[in-house]
Amino acid sequence: MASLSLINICKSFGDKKVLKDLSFSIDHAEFVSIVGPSGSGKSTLFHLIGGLLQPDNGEIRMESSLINGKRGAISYMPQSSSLLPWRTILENVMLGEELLGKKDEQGALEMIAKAGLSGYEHAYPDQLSGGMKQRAAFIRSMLSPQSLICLDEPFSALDEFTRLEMQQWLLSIWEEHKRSILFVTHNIEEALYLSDRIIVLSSRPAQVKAVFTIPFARPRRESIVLTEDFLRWKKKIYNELRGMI
Amino acid sequence: MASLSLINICKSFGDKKVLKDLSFSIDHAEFVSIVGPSGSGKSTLFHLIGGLLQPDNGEIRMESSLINGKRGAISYMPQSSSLLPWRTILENVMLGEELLGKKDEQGALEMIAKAGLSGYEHAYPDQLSGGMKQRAAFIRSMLSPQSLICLDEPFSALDEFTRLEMQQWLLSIWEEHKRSILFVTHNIEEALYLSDRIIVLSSRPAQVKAVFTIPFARPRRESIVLTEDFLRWKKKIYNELRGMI
Amino acid sequence: MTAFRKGWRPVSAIILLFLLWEAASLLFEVPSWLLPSPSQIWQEGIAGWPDYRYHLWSTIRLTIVGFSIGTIIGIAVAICLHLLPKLRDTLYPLMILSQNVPIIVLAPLLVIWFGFGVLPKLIVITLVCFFPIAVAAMDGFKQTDADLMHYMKMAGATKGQIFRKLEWPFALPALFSGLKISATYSVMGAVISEWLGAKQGIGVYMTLASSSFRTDRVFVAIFLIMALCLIFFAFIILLERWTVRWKTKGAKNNG
Amino acid sequence: MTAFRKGWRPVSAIILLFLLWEAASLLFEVPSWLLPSPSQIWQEGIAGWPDYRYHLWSTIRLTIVGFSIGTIIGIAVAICLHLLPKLRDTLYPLMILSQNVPIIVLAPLLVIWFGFGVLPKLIVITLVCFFPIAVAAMDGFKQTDADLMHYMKMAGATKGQIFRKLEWPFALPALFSGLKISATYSVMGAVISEWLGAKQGIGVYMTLASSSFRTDRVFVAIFLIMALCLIFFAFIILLERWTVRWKTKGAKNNG
Amino acid sequence: SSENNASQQEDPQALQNVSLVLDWTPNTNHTGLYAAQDQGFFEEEGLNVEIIMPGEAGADQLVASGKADFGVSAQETLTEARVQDIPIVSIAAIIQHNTSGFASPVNKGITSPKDFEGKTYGGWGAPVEKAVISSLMKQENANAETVDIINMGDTDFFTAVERDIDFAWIYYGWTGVEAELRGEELNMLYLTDYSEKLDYYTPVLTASENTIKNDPKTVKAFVSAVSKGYQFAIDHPDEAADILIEAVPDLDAELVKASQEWLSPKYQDDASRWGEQKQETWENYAEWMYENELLDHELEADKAFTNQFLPNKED
Ligand SMILES: Nc1ncnc2c1ncn2[C@@H]1O[C@H](COP(=O)(O)OP(=O)(O)OP(=O)(O)O)[C@@H](O)[C@H]1O
Ligand SMILES: Nc1ncnc2c1ncn2[C@@H]1O[C@H](COP(=O)(O)OP(=O)(O)OP(=O)(O)O)[C@@H](O)[C@H]1O
Ligand SMILES: [Mg+2]
Ligand SMILES: [Mg+2]
Repeated sequence: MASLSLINICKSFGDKKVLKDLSFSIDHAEFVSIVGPSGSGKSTLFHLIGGLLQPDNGEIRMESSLINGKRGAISYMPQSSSLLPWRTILENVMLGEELLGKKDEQGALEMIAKAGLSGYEHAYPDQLSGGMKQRAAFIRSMLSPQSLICLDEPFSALDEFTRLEMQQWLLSIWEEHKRSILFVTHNIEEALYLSDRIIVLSSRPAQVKAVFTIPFARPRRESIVLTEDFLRWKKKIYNELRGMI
Repeated sequence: MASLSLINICKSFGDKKVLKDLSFSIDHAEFVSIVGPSGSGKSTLFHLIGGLLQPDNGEIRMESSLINGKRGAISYMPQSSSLLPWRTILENVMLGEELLGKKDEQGALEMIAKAGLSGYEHAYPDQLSGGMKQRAAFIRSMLSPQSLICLDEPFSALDEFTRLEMQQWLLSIWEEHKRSILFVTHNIEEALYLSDRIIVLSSRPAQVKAVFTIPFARPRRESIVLTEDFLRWKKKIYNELRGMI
Repeated sequence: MTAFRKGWRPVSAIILLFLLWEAASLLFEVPSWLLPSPSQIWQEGIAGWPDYRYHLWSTIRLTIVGFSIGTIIGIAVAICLHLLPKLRDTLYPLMILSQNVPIIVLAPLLVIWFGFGVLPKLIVITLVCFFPIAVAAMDGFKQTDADLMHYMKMAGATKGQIFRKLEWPFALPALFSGLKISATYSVMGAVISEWLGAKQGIGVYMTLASSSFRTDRVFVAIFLIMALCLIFFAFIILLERWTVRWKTKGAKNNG
Repeated sequence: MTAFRKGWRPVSAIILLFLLWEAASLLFEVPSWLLPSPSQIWQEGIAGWPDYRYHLWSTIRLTIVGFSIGTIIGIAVAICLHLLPKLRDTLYPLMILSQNVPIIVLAPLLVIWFGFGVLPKLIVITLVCFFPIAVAAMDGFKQTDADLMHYMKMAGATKGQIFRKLEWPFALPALFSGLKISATYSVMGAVISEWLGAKQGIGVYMTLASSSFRTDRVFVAIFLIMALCLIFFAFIILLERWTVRWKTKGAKNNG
Repeated sequence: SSENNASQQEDPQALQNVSLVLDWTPNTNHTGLYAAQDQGFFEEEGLNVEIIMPGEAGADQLVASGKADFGVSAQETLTEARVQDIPIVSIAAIIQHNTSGFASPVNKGITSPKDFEGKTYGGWGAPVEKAVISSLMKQENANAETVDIINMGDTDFFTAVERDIDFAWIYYGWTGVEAELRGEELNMLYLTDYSEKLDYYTPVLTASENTIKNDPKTVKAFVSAVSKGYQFAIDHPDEAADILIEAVPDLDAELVKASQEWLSPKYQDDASRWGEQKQETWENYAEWMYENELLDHELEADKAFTNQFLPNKED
């Protein structure tokens, strides 16, 4: 039984078809990345999984229960960081936990430190740089207790090194807690470095264009990106994507 | 005479020193990229050049006149796309022009089409995906008539192909109109592909850590990224940045 | 704000209220001079139409003119005070004070200065209307989104442009909030101003009815006032929908 | 909102106004029963203190109690109507109607129903206060940022959590806008309610002064009312600053 | 009043609480009421009276509905009220003759109703005003249509005549006396000088039909205390004025004293006892109103008032 499965999902806005017969699933503790052209419908997909939108057609199942339109089943990091402007960073990152009843300030403070935001615990979002806000939103989703985490371009505003740090940290959390992760990114290397599988979406209306199972062993080391194998994979996916645009 | 020069700029927020004795300049029709760790002060730098903030110390000169605190001298694309929610995309992209008195709807429509947003001219920002908003903000800055354009991570939310298209388009506009461009990015390849010079900032308080003059001939072809030379440069800058983190 | 589209709900609530009232009147035999039953009021409303229609027109005209002036002044004051912070510091407290001169006391002064014509009445309505509009608009201007403001400033927008292209549209929802409150008060303002000395108007009609113990006519007047108010309010809501339609159009998936 | 920090501006404007007034009184020899000069009012204000202090206290108590009740009801109504859209559709128009029952007409009914106690007075103040608060708060709730709303919903926040953690703080600035308007009206509401039949209060003091042609005392009453209003208003502004301080603290470079 | 306090403390239970609503703010029309309270006349009758200002509520409905036990009203309003089936009854006339009339500053040159022609009248917008003006003018063959009638709302007399108003309807005992104090000369045309029928009782004391039927003892006690109060005011105008001033310190003392001086002799005037009302007066005025189409139907004058609670003349 897969952790999450989408079966023949369709979604239109007005007369714009965005998703068309989209089906895939994620196993328990699997790390799946989604890549696809800008505007293809990745964020919309997350909104559907999160229950913000109802699919026009098709089923979204978590374990075996239908979660079409059901909210709160996933931990989510939106593409725009969406921090509450009247909360400090510390209060913001604990929001996800808070909604489900349990707060762990100690854990939150540790996470903030790991994300390189120490000293900003009590700052307001307005006082942070773009990348710092993104990291805060990332911590918030990591602290939420749900077993499936959906991350929408979590590291797009980070420099390569901070991004690498965050990736490694994400992997370590994931390996430790074994949660399922659905990850949207535009960075193919990032997808390759992190994922068990990569799903390539076509441009609008989005369909699953290809699925790649990434064979690199875990735990993965940073140096893996320099291997021949990695480059070969990168080209493969690159070509798959290029075919579409 | 340089198009823009910053001389010994200092800036703090409260007791947090963000920029410290920062100096550099851009020549006419030069393309300069700025890379640096997240939270180092790149956006703050743009706010200073744009006159939104006053430097605590130092001079910002455009041609030979002091523009400390003077607004409207540059065309700017903010890190958050900042589109006005009550304007359609077409109205939004013409905003920069409008502020200076001349509107060119035909040109705007062409730009929108080139950015792959045709069909969305009359949509509101809420109806666009993250990457599409970013492209709209990018067009807006391109349409503004000032001779210096400051772009703050303009392509961070785009997939690699759309990004490449945008980069090439940016280069073609730049080569045609010969405006000066100051470009913040976290993507070293992007910086290398586009720039005449790359300025590496240190982490907070930001100082100019290194300046690289990129020798690749213009016009540059996409294939350049696969050359040995390019990879060597990438490593060089990579190492420069890594030294800091 | 779907209140008026889904009109059947409030209408049925009102009808229910009337039925209860009628039943209570019958049941407890409330004397009609104390509280007439809806049916009595309705009868008087029909029968008295030729009597009060001139009053009604007069009040409607007064309200429209007064509300328009009040709105213009309210918006103008908000804009001036917003664009000239020093002026705001000086005048804002005075503006609050202006709201607290009890109209009943102001009346003699207004009469002394402006006589018994239409001018003092318009002043009263304006005084009642402009304040909620001005406060709401000023608060709206103040709350403009910081990111957007930064962009506009960096793009070299002048103060006027920032105002026209950013602050004004941003404050529209808040402004409408104030307009709604004012529209509600404007009819009452007109009625009160008619007590200042008028020959016709619902206020006059009501005073007469009240002084000759015609409680049924007093209630006719009350219902006329209410109906006028509702119409004004509905008009503002229509205007709001039409003006800030990007809100409903853009945020479709604001499920 | 820096109005009160930079207090010297309005104060000097007011002083200027008084000086002009005094000069005009002397110059045109306005009889004091028509329009007393500021110095005469001031003298009466000092001399009459033992007479009117009880009135003042009584009005202050009434205002505070009434405004508190009005605020609570206004907020409660806004919350209920916001969380229960069907109820809103039903009651919103009725709420508007409630604002248009002229108090002067309602007054006899209130007294007949509730006697001469404090209850009908509180009802009047509440009626005056709750509406601006309720409208402003409801509009505030409605305008919650769509992105934040999406996040909260996806994160599985219940309706109550969305309300408490998102809509409520988001609507606070709008709510304060309404509170300011209401605070301004509350004192007037108290004074009006005292005309309903009270034994003490500024309203009573003013009626008595006016009916014995003591224009100077009428003006003392007006200034007392104004002073009360300003104090209330200032209090709300302090509360606003303290409550939404993240706004001022977070947006430092909102130059 | 120290002895009152004593008696109150002795036996507070024995006192019956009753309430009295005035018709306006306290003024010299009400002196007897305050005197009765201050002199302990109410307590002697076993009453504890609370005097209430009516505010905007108006006394008549309050009395009729039983929210107040007694009220102050006037014949003209009471007539209209009764015609509208409002069950209140006049139980005593506070002033024997109508002291109201049309006043104007001397410089307006209004010395007879004829001079109203072409002038502006400031009133409160009741049909009765036009009727009264026309009937006075008719006697002098003047054209009432040329009078401009303006509703001046709450504006006071002195303010109004400064502006567009030429003459207005006032009670001499208050506004007229104030004019004297100010040294403003007024031309005063009393209604009583021009028409018998307009010599109605204003103000009067009222009670509801209910109270009269169910609790005549209280009414009797009340009226007899009030009667003593007015007798006191008649006999000791100065002291009575002081009592009013003490009870309502916010009133202007000078005005109260002067007004009291003027009004004290007018309470009883030519009547055999204070409070006496004549059927004829009630009938006359109601007839006049009916003739002028101010009433929907005729008044049953005998039910509108009663002298039965007035103390006997021997008392
Ligand atoms: N509220 C809406 N109303 C109408 N169309 C919408 C709305 N939201 C999204 N769309 C459309 O749906 C399509 C997919 O949007 P989505 O945000 O899912 O793209 P995306 O894959 O996340 O893109 P990006 O990588 O740029 O973030 C876009 O064409 C967009 O215009
Ligand atoms: N309004 C403010 N108040 C206080 N501190 C601020 C404010 N704005 C920015 N800062 C601080 O200044 C520093 C630099 O911020 P800036 O936005 O310039 O970074 P950046 O280089 O653009 O980062 P990124 O790549 O993440 O966008 C950060 O540490 C941030 O916390
Ligand atoms: Mg997206
Ligand atoms: Mg930045």
